[in-house]
Amino acid sequence: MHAAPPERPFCEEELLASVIADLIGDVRHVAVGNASPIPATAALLARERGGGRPYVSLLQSRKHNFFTSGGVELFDCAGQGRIDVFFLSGGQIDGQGNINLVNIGEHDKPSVRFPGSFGSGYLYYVVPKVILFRVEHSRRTLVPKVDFISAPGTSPDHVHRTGGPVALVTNRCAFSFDRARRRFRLQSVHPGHSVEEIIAETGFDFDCPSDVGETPAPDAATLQTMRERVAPELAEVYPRFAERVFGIACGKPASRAVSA
Amino acid sequence: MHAAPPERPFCEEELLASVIADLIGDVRHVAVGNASPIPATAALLARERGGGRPYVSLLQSRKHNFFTSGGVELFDCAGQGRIDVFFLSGGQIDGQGNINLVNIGEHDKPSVRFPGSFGSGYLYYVVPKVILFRVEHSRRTLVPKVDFISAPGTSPDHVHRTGGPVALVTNRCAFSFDRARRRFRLQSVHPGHSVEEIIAETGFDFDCPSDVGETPAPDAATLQTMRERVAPELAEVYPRFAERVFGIACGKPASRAVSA
Amino acid sequence: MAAIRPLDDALSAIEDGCLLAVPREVSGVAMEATRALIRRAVRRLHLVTLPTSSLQADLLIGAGCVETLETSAVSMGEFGPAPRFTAAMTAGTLKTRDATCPAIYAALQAAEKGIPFMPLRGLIGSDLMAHRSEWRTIDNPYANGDPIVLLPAIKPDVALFHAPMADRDGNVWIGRQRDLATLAHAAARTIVTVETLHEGDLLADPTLAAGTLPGFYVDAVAVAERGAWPLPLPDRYPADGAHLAEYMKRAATPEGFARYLQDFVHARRAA
Amino acid sequence: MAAIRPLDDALSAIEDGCLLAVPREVSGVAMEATRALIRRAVRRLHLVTLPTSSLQADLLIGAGCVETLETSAVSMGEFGPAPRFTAAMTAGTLKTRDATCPAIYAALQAAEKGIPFMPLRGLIGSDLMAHRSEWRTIDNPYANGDPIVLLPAIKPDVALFHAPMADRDGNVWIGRQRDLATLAHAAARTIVTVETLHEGDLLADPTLAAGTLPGFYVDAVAVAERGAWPLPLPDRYPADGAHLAEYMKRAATPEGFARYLQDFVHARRAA
Repeated sequence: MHAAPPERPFCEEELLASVIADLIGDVRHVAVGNASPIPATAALLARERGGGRPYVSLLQSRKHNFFTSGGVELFDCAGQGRIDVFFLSGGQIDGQGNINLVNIGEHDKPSVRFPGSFGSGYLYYVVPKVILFRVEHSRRTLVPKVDFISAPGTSPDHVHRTGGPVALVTNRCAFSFDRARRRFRLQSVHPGHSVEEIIAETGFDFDCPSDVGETPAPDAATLQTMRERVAPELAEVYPRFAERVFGIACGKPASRAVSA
Repeated sequence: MHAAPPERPFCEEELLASVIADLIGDVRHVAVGNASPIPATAALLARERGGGRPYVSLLQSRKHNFFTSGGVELFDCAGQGRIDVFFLSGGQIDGQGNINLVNIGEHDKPSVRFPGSFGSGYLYYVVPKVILFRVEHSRRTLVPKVDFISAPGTSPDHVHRTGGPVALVTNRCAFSFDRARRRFRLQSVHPGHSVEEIIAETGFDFDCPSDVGETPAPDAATLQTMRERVAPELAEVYPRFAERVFGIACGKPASRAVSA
Repeated sequence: MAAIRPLDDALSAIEDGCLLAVPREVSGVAMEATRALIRRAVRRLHLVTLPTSSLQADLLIGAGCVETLETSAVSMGEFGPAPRFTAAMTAGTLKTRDATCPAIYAALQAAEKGIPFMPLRGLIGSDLMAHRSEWRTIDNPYANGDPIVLLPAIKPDVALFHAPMADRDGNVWIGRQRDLATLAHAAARTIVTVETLHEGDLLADPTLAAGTLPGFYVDAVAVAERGAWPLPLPDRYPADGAHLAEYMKRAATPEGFARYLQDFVHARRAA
Repeated sequence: MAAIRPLDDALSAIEDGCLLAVPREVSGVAMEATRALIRRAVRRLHLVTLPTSSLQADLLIGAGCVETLETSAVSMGEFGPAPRFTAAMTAGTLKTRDATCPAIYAALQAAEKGIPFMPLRGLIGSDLMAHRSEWRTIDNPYANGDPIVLLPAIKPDVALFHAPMADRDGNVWIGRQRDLATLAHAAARTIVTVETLHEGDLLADPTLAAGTLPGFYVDAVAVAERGAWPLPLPDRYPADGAHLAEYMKRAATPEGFARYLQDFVHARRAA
């Protein structure tokens, strides 16, 4: 096993995975939906660091997916309180944490149609820590008010809700979500980005502490774990991603340089 | 294959199975619960006569039981309308078709306790043809009013009910059940028994036509089918019964005489 | 109960206007059967996907077979948005009943259990609710002031899917893909295509029986080797990525999609 | 997640007063574990049977372990009524919550799905309803004047059952006995005894995986060879009819039952 050379830079995907791994924290079970390579990287990274905890279910994987009772088992499992962390995204996300996976414009004849709400209309309510993840941070994606609420960020107190958003991670920054105040708060700015840029590129209001810091870069141990232990596991489910980001082909660690 | 000698008498179990097989009629699917050897004989007899129709599920059998989704599948299957005939019994049965599988006396400290209601509190409502079967025909079992209603014979019109009793077969006679009038009607008297005896031994009122006939004895073809084709199948599930009634041991047709 | 039949014959129960339920990509999608339906020009389907779909819904929509689509999502996954679904939606020519995954499971499980509705957490305050007047909110009778949504049963006329194998009695080995059992239990009729026929009784061996849908629920079985192509069949073959990329390229325009149908759907009839 | 542990250690989660859920005879009953619980003199169990029981409930009741029994039936089948259950009932020393089979399935499935209740047809007008104030009747909102019963979820503290095999990750092969998955999904903790350990990963092979309960749901596994004895384990061994007949003879009286416990429960500790 070759150690990562210290001069090897980290790429954006590695930074985001590292940020998300920190957000996952010490939990029992993280589930990752389809087409989510960066959250999957983060979950596997958290597992490597935790010596096998949390248990990670990659829904697209044969190997990292224990479900044997059909697709409903994921939702039943969440309903049982056995999924602690899940990831959601949105074609639009607004400042109240509402997410839109359906359409822009009129519902019956929209100007833009997204694939659909998937499990969000349920999982957003019952998974304690939902981490919102949207790489593209722009006024197009982060809007004042979503056109269609696939799932709301918060619910009135009398509505059964054991889960909801805890954070939103983009290519520019990480927000935390304050459920009581129903608002995002800028938590850290990724290296190379600025608070001013984030204000300019965000379509919704958010809390912006005066002392907001820079997102910590992944340390050498984190990068080594990701590249040497996580990347080969990822290659089963996200071969293109594993190759592009980590230079992994055919499930084997790569020897060639990784472009950052 | 040896033909049944014409002088060979039929026994009570054969008569009852023959009566029940006639009641089953032309249906798609008959399910038979646990500890019901005579109904099981009847169902398999109906299937042999029908050239494979109805499909017969013997819930106690490995072979004659397709269920692969656990015990709930029987009830789901009934809820889907895929079970046409089922058999129920009762520690007590009353003249309104109510059945009692729970207790006699007070519920919390009964004088007699039966095993419990099994699936009756559901299946009696949703299986179109429920055939009640109770060998012991006495004022102890056939009562004016059951002490505990595990499942009622009829329901008010506004209650969803796609099923219910069609008949009651005992060791003395066969009753039909008139759902509109919520009463039994004496349908036929088994050979060797009389209407007077039945009135004397029945704890509830029932309709008794003046021209009630004798239950037809199983014909030679029926007896032959039961003894040669049904009995060996039965032996898997009811080995003691198959041996006692049909002289079957180890799943093979017997050559010794059957005591009637 | 099932008979082994030629594909077109097996599909005869799927009539114009019927409520057709199909599984998600990973469970086993009957793509060869889908092409046969398009060749037959089935129309006005009410298509329910358990709970999502990819190429199957996109093809049926593009070919004009679908009137109403009930789904939690249609997407070509890593290949991007489903082109004909997206085009039909933005043109306003397709009615959708947008759902969330567990709502479709719950509604089909209600049919499976013969109950008129199933409760589900979540949903309250979403615009999914706003567009579904048949999803009712009641007060949970076991708590104070606790609203919960009830979803009415979905009872498909026909369920259609693809599986690795079936035996002569129509027992179908579905393995872990238990969504397929839910579909078959919920639907009035079930049509299955399989890779191969299994000689022997799938229910006789306890290990195989554990993953077997009884033929009792199956109305017709047709053999269609590589019948999920170009989609994957779990544990058997992967998706044909090159073909899906080609599809994405062609289906980006109505003309390209028409050529795709000509080359890969209609032309295969003669083959 | 599961560790392979000695039997008594594995059973430590079953504390006095806990809501313990167990399967019907045909699904795999953990009889060796039941004897260990009686040796440990567990008390005040709320025992839920999915949906019926035979020797297991009768032994636990006779040994004074059960305060409340929730069941659709306790019976020794062809051997006759369950003697200690019947004696306790007629003596008025056992509380029962009489149910009908699908009601117990529905209540456990509600817990499995994380919903507060499940609807079920039937029940209306029965005395089962009359004794269960927690079973509520509502008007089906999808019809006019159509009452339907709601059953609140049953959430067991512990599920306990016996299965043919488990692997080192605690994955348990249950085959067609999917009741066991329902129990494990619904319960906060699950304890499983198995005939043997399987070398290798039960989830790795698609055929075995189809009948496997993931170790994710299993808190402890103990090996107990012939652990269902004298009850049957489906596809493995039949019931020990001679022993059950002996049980029926002895358990007909309190004294005979005490001798049975001495000979077949307590004496086995030393063995």
